[in-house]
Amino acid sequence: MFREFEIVKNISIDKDIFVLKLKNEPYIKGLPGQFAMIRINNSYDPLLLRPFSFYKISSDTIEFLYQVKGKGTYLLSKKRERDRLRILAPLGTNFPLPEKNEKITIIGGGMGIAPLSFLLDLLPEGVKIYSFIGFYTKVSKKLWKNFEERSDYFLITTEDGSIGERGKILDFIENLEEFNRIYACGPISMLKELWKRVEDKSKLYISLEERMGCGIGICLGCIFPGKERNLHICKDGPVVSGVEVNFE
Amino acid sequence: MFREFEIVKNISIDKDIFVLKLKNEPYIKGLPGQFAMIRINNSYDPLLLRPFSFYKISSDTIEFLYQVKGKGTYLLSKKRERDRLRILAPLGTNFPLPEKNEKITIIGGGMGIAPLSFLLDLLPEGVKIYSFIGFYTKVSKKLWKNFEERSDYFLITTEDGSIGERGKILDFIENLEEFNRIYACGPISMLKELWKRVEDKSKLYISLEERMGCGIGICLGCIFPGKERNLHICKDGPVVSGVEVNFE
Amino acid sequence: MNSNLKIQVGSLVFKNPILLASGTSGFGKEISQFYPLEILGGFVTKSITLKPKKGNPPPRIWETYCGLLNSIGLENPGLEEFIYYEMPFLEKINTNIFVSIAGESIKEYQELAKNLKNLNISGIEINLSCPNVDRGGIQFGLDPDILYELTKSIVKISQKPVWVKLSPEVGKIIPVVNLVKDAGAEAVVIFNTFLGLAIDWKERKPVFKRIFAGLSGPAIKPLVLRYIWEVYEKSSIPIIGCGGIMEFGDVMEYILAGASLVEIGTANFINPNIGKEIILELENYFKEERIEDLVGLAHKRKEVSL
Amino acid sequence: MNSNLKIQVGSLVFKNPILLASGTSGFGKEISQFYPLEILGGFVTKSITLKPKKGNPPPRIWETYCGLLNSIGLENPGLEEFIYYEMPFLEKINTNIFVSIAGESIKEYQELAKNLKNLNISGIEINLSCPNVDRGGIQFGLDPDILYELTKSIVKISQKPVWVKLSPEVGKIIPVVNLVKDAGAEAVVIFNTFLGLAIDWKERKPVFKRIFAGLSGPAIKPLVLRYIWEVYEKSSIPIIGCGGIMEFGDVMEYILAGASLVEIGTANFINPNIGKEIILELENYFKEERIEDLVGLAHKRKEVSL
Ligand SMILES: Cc1cc2nc3c(=O)[nH]c(=O)nc-3n(C[C@H](O)[C@H](O)[C@H](O)COP(=O)(O)OP(=O)(O)OC[C@H]3O[C@@H](n4cnc5c(N)ncnc54)[C@H](O)[C@@H]3O)c2cc1C
Ligand SMILES: Cc1cc2nc3c(=O)[nH]c(=O)nc-3n(C[C@H](O)[C@H](O)[C@H](O)COP(=O)(O)OP(=O)(O)OC[C@H]3O[C@@H](n4cnc5c(N)ncnc54)[C@H](O)[C@@H]3O)c2cc1C
Ligand SMILES: Cc1cc2nc3c(=O)[nH]c(=O)nc-3n(C[C@H](O)[C@H](O)[C@H](O)COP(=O)(O)O)c2cc1C
Ligand SMILES: Cc1cc2nc3c(=O)[nH]c(=O)nc-3n(C[C@H](O)[C@H](O)[C@H](O)COP(=O)(O)O)c2cc1C
Ligand code: FES
Ligand code: FES
Repeated sequence: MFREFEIVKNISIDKDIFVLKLKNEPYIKGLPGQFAMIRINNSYDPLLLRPFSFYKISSDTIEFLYQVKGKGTYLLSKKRERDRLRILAPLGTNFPLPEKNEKITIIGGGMGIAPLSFLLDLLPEGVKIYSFIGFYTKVSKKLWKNFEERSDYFLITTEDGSIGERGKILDFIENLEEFNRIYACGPISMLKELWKRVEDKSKLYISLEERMGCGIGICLGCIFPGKERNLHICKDGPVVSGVEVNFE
Repeated sequence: MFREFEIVKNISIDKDIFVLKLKNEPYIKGLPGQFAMIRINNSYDPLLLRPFSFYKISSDTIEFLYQVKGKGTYLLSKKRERDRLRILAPLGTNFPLPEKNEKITIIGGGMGIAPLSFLLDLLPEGVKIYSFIGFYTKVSKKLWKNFEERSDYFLITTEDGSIGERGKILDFIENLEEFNRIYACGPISMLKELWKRVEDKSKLYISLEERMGCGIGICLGCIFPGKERNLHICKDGPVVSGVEVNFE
Repeated sequence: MNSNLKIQVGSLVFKNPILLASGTSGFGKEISQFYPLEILGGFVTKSITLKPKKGNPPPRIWETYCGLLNSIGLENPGLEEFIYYEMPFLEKINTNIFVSIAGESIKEYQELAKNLKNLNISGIEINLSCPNVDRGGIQFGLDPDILYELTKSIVKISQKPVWVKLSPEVGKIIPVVNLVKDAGAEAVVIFNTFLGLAIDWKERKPVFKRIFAGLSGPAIKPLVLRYIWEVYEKSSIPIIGCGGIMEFGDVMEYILAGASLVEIGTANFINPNIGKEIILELENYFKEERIEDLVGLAHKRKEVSL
Repeated sequence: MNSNLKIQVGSLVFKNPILLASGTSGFGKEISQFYPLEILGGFVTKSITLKPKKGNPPPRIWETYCGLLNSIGLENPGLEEFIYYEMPFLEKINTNIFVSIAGESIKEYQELAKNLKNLNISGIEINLSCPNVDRGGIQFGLDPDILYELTKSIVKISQKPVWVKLSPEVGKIIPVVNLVKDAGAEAVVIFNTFLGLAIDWKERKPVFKRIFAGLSGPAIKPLVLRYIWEVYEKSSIPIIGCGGIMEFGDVMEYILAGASLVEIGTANFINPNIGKEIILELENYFKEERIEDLVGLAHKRKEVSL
């Protein structure tokens, strides 16, 4: 489960946003929503592995979509093809796939689109897909092409209006009850608002984020207040059902 | 003085032995015996810069010859062309060049050959050169070709006899007094024995090693007992005259 | 298995000196997906309390240079769930299992010991050093009277080997380890985490709600080693070293400085295989020598030339 | 120069909060080849003693994970040489120069202070915390009576601002800083190095001849910050923070936790330009705000929700 992979490419597709592509060898079978812990450096600074959701997996390659945030992602962005990375994967829960003919919506904010794009890749035919994705400002079309192409309905917003509609993505979704399933990933504030707006919380699947120490359930660092009990995002999540969490 | 250089190549030329070649831009003018402090990682583990003697400098490139010893040199060996390294250089004292027509000897042990090879490159014509270099075991000819080619007399030894004469290099040098200057770099035990054997210590120039904290004289870590006072190898050395040191 | 790695501490024999530290591998199930826990010298459980404990609110961890600050706050399922859901798994592992206990009062510690008495475990590690809770924990470890009484009564009640895990906050350590020894503990565990603090400077506030948190990881190794050295010089109680062990060489430093066993903590997060990997390296290194003979060896090899 | 960076500590004004720490930049000449020292808020000299001191035998330094152990042993040219060879250079630098003094007896400290009295320096930093010498140093810092008397007499003799540099070995720090304040010091410097140890496991012996050495560098930052926080909460003496500052963000952490000034030590070895680089970042960041207003700000922003 903790093995070394070779980088095929690691390129910037937008300001501070990169796609990391690894040779899928040794072979990993990961599902949408699941993630990998990546050891960035062959040293102890940075100390911890960093979590990233699967963005795309084929029999040949594994892809991640990531944004440079701090030291770890900065150093990651400097890696090049043929460099090797140790990766702990696959980890965590996945988005359950819908049945044929269901009507679903996919709601993504910022880098939260990564696991959702992977979900799109694997949806069975016949599913009616409504995609809503929001960014702070203009991003490259490379980031949302997959959503536009695969969705029956597609809407993009930016907070500054530089592309798509101006505003927050949730303001453009009127009726949430019409969907059989709602898939979401993005900033916690977005997830919270969404959770509050969805009546039947069992339809809602959200992917959570919290700082992770280990990714496998041994540090108890990745806590999220659950309905009944503490959720540990790396094990009980990152994908949880709306009924499991408690945003109050 | 502390600037970034691009790696042209970094290749193994023997077991655990590498040549690191940098683009000489910004331009450094370094002399034989002087050294550079190299920042290995863009992180604080390893924490300190690592010292390496100049192996060769041209207007286009700077070369180092190094052996993988621990974490720092291991990580250095993983760097590749187009990677960039921050380097503090040139630092320390250099081997004073002989006058034309002098008869000199160059005595190197192990990686100690690096600065001596650079010295050979810069010797004025007409100098009579006797080179003696010793290794523990067989090494690639790439390491000693320069010595063989440029010297009037050349001897190589290995402790296990796998190449050249079997034994320690100093055992094969009979008369040290015949030389106008003696240049040496290598293990401390070799330097000590040499120092004891040379009567006129002002003819002797040796390059010393000690763990370095800073390379520029501010940490006082690189102490070597001098005759009159403490020597700080990074500033008073690495090249010191035989009269300055005290091996008793 | 290499018998040169065998080592006795108090009344117990360990097949090698490598244990996993409390709170850094839960109750063993996760790590057992990476390697069989029975290859370990021993395993220390996450500290358990009498009642279930929810622990502290997020954020609970924060990275520092070569270090990890944590404020988990002893989240654990409590004694009862531990016995029903975790013991059956632990019981079957063929190595020394230590249950770490933490309480808010002497009585709670005693209650825990009573209930563990009949379980198939090797011993009890008393956690007197958790920096992340309000009551009990570290304060107990700093009060010599409580420390002594508590240890003594747990030894008596449990009738099993007892280890006491100390905090670097103890300060002068020799009187403390001597107390612990007199009270009947078979070993001291040096250390739990160091008190540390981080500021989220972009947010301009302390990272943790409880302000202070516990520092672990490679950063602390030289600090802990200093105490290992001192305790080995001046006391005769066996030492379990813990703090910043990442690699084989770190284990060697601890052993040579005087630790009989070591516990690996934070390193499990960075590499869940680390226990196994270090044991393999030990097996390789100790082909001819016995590890027992290296415990504290560096003390005989100091050249004091001041 | 950005006047938002200006800050007053005791009777002195600093153009910015960045100083270089004692023993990590000698007497300034080397670093001045990288940038003009006058851009610094201040400069603290290598500790000087009455007589020249050869310091400890090699090895003197050893790297640990994100840390540096040193056992320099106060090598310095002594008071006389300092005055003749180093002061003329230092005197000309247009910033606050502090001379760090260390002695083996109270009398030596006093003698040093007497001789510095007429020099053109801003103040004296009393080094009561060097872990690498036999007499004086750390022991003095741990004895409350000596600490008080010593500080008081230096304040009196020197008639200049006096700072006292403490060791993390002090343990309970509040009584100590209060003593120092009562004795008339204008600020405390928190901290000198931590006591640490390393074993050269291949050689199977302690790395250093003196066994223990002083740990500095990024590894210790969270440990020092914890004390900065505590002293700011519970005492009113101005704090000079020191320990593990590598980057701009580290300075921010210290300031927000309560330090008025910071001293950069080990980072000078890793990047001799670091002082300049951090000052440039500060100038950039403090376009609108005054750094003074951020000192200790994180204390107002803690949400204690336990
Ligand atoms: C399950 C999971 C999946 C993720 N998938 C992706 C992904 O596909 N693409 C992507 O770009 N990012 C993803 N993230 C976030 C990513 O892990 C962090 O951005 C990254 O760890 C930051 O590391 P750093 O060293 O660059 O930043 P640091 O210097 O450690 O921190 C910089 C900033 O990032 C935030 N941050 C740090 N760690 C985390 C974390 N674990 N979770 C959330 N925020 C964090 C900090 O609060 C801080 O503001 C995911 C996180 C989780 C938990
Ligand atoms: C002025 C000077 C010039 C040098 N030139 C060269 C050179 O041209 N080529 C080359 O291969 N090496 C050279 N060295 C030695 C080189 O600096 C060390 O081998 C290197 O720093 C080891 O780093 P590491 O992290 O790999 O090893 P570490 O893990 O730090 O140590 C591994 C081993 O290397 C030894 N070592 C570590 N640092 C030093 C040091 N500063 N000096 C001597 N031994 C050390 C240690 O004692 C230990 O045994 C030079 C050293 C000095 C002081
Ligand atoms: C996330 C985390 C949780 C911990 N929980 C406990 C605990 O429950 N009980 C305990 O005695 N020690 C606990 N510790 C301390 C470790 O057992 C160990 O003493 C400390 O981390 C130092 O070792 P290390 O540097 O190898 O991690 C915890 C440490 C961490 C990092
Ligand atoms: C090599 C070295 C030499 C030092 N010498 C002195 C000294 O002479 N006087 C002193 O007060 N502190 C001395 N110190 C301590 C530093 O000033 C500083 O307090 C300590 O290193 C912590 O800061 P840092 O982590 O930024 O290095 C020295 C530190 C190092 C690393
Ligand atoms: S990240 Fe460690 S328990 Fe989830
Ligand atoms: S390496 Fe720092 S003084 Fe020489």
